[in-house]
Amino acid sequence: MKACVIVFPASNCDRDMKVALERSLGSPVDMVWHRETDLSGYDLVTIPGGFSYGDYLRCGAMAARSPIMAEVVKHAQRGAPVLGICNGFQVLCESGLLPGVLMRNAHLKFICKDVSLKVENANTIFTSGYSSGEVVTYPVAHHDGNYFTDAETLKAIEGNGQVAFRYVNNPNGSINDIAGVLNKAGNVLGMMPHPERLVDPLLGGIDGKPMFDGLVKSLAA
Amino acid sequence: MKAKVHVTLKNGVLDPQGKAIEHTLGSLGFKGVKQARQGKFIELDLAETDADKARAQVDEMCKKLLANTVIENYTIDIEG
Amino acid sequence: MKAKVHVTLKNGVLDPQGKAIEHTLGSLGFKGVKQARQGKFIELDLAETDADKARAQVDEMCKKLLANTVIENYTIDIEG
Amino acid sequence: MSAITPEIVAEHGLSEDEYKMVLEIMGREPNINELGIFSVMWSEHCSYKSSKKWLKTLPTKAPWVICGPGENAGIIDIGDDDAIIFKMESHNHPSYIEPYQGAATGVGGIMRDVFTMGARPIANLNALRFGVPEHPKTRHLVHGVVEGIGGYGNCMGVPTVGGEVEFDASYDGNILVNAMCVGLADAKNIFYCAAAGIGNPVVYVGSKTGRDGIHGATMASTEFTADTEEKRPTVQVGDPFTEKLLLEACLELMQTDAIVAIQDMGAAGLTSSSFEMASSGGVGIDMNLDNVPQREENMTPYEMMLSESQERMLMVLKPGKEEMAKAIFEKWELDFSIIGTITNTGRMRLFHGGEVVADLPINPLAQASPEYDRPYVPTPKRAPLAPGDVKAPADCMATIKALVSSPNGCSKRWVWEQYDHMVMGDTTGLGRPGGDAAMVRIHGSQKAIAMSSDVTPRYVFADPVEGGRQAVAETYRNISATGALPMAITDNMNFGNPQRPEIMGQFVGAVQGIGEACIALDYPVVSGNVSLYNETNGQGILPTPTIGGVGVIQDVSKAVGMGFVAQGEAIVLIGA
Ligand SMILES: Nc1ncnc2c1ncn2[C@@H]1O[C@H](COP(=O)(O)OP(=O)(O)O)[C@@H](O)[C@H]1O
Repeated sequence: MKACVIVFPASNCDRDMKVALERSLGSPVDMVWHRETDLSGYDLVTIPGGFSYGDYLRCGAMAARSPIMAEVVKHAQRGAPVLGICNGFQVLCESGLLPGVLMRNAHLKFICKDVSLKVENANTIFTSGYSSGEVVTYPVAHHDGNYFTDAETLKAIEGNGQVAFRYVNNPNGSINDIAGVLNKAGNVLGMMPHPERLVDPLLGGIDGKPMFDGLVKSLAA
Repeated sequence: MKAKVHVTLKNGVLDPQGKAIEHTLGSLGFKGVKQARQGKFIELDLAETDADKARAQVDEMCKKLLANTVIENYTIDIEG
Repeated sequence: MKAKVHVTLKNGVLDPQGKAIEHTLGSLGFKGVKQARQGKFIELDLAETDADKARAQVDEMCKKLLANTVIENYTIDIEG
Repeated sequence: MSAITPEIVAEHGLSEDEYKMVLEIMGREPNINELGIFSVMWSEHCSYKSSKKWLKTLPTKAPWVICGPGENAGIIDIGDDDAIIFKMESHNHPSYIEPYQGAATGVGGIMRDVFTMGARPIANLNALRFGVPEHPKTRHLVHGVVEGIGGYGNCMGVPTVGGEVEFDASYDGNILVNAMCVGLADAKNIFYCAAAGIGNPVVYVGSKTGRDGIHGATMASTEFTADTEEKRPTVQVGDPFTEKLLLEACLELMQTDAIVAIQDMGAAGLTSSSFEMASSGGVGIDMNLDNVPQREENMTPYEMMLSESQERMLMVLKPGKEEMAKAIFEKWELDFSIIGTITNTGRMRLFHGGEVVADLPINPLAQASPEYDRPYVPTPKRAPLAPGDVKAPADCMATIKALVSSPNGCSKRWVWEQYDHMVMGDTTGLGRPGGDAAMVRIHGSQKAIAMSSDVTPRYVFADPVEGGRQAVAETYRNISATGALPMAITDNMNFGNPQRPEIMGQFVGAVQGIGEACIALDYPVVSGNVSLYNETNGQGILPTPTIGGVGVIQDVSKAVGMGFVAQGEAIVLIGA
């Protein structure tokens, strides 16, 4: 399996993502600069956290319009997996690959801490390392993680099993406590919490590791 | 020409910043603020000299970048 | 009454957001955007019914909270 | 151009004697550009004129010290060709005027000091002091400062892992914002500021220059009227996005052999960076200000030389490397402009519109900056309290509750949860904020560094020598409590007006105490910063020499945290 991490100006969890993926994959993961225009060699495309374009205007808005995103959209339309974490989630929403938007946290403050998450749907290529209903600990670190959609969309994503993760104690005001969301086809996942930050016992836990292990296994199958 | 663009949240969309303003104004002792909503105000300085063309251009810019039309409305004023 | 407040950066103050917008518009193929500046637009819904009093109140709010007068200017419009 | 009147000289903060020195060095009356350059180069901030004499007494050497004070930051060797580059710096006054931007640009500035030497920043710390919580300005200041530090550091993707927050009435009108940055470099690939190579190009990179933070001479230049404030913002706005690009572009260029010397444009921007580079290298520079990337129209040479616009760097390249370097900066979408040439004249010559607008001798100006031996009175020793004078609390539980819920004693979680303290994936679980010292792993290894910033200003106030010692010892204890070996410190001396002998006495005492502790602990000072005149209406702050310590642990899996881990374990008290 071949995976890559897309790098926008001021992405800053790009290395974290690469390290976590390589740990589970056992082979090198490429970094792809946002001006490149070819993703055909990759099975898995990931969009890391950070502050692409300084989070100016709207988080993820400018990154969503860069050349590489047209390729990410094509990749997703082929049914291939795309994972966006934190800023990556914001970029995926802005690009239209995922429903909804991420607004300023309800208490307006940046928040960085471990939170408990409930795995809502373990029947996806991203979450197969967990069981549905399992509660895991992931760190969050964001200013704009307050997920919002209109009522109709919300009903649809809830009905289709598109909610992948839910906060146990909502840290940011997200509607229905949604922490991670899938597209309808289930091959695109965006989430605010950072599984890639908890893949090494030294860093405080390994609850994020099953996500990458599971992903590698599903894609190998 | 100059274009002034207002980008505001659609009705019904939660506005955390507006809520916080309401709240803080209240605690600063300002009574009677029934609602606050925060939007963006973007001023563009354009090379274009024809008002209609400028407006069409800015409309494109709003759709492509300046506003997220899922949650936001925008208005454009063109000035000489 | 309704108050519309525009908060903009003073002229010489660096506007990183405006700069980034300018840049991205350029790379999206919009030529001729000489400058972009981003400010805030705040709409307040007030219980006050007297326009002058409303204006005075909002002016206070701007000084105390809505604008940072070290780097920002503000204007107030009061509507019926 | 108007002749230089005594008023103009005074506006530039130069004393009569200092101006006499200026005339002597120049051999003629300076023009306004030259005067402006003297004024910033000889400011307390750039010249350390009140503190130099005492700072020289600090121990700065050890076998593991690669570079002590004098460069942008200090450097220690932690083995395996890993060098740790770190420094602390204050941004007190700007943060009081505009807390968000003041604190943000403080963080941006200290990070540039570290990456300009070739290090990737891997940890930030911040030591904050505010007035009492009840003071009407405190809430606003705390909110803005914390948000500004987070805003900048989070966007840069550098974890903010530690610091201090303290409240005391002496900071009501004068808060302290001290930011520390720790970076990791390849010990074989470190960059210094000494310019060299006659004919080599001098290159400007980063953001454009605006009229930010230009002081003085408001009357001297006629075009400024009522809208001066509008034109010359006293507060700089930080642009962390651009700084992140600047960091990546600089580190990318540093992987090549193109750079001869590099210096960030901090306080006094283009002036101090160009003079320091030329002076350290013993060369001259011809600079063409027409080539300086400008944000505003019609900027004058005076404005360009004194601007404090952020996110800019100056470097000297090897000949023939310009195109390659330019391509890197263009990839990162940053300005790149050749603005000068190294000469053998020993002079700084500035050109603008085809004319020479300043012509100054470099060494006399940079090295002959005034140095004062300010009068001081040592702080009188106080008699120790008799134990009987301190009453035992009637209710221990109530006292404990009062202590742990007091603003200074309570958990600072509400602060550090607003900072991304885990980004980069090397902050260890035990080394997250909240413990004794922060711990960040050296990427890809088992090694980690431990960091802590400490000072107890009321101790320093009561007894500057003891208080200085204590601050050093506290960082040492915090670092060693994790299992790491403390290696070196940076200091940030925040004091009141040095022209008052009792304040100068506090300074002298604290420096003495810090020096003694460093010698006793084999724990040298490798960098630092001095912030004087921290007072309002004659009321000085508590003397606050913040110490930032760095240590190393070879195997981070052996590090210890401060939490009790199991029931039934013995609790042992050690030490005096
Ligand atoms: N401004 C701050 N930024 C980041 N971390 C902080 C800040 N203030 C305090 N902390 C963290 O909170 C913990 C407790 O701080 P402090 O009370 O100063 O500790 P101690 O007195 O034990 O050295 C430390 O881990 C410290 O790094």
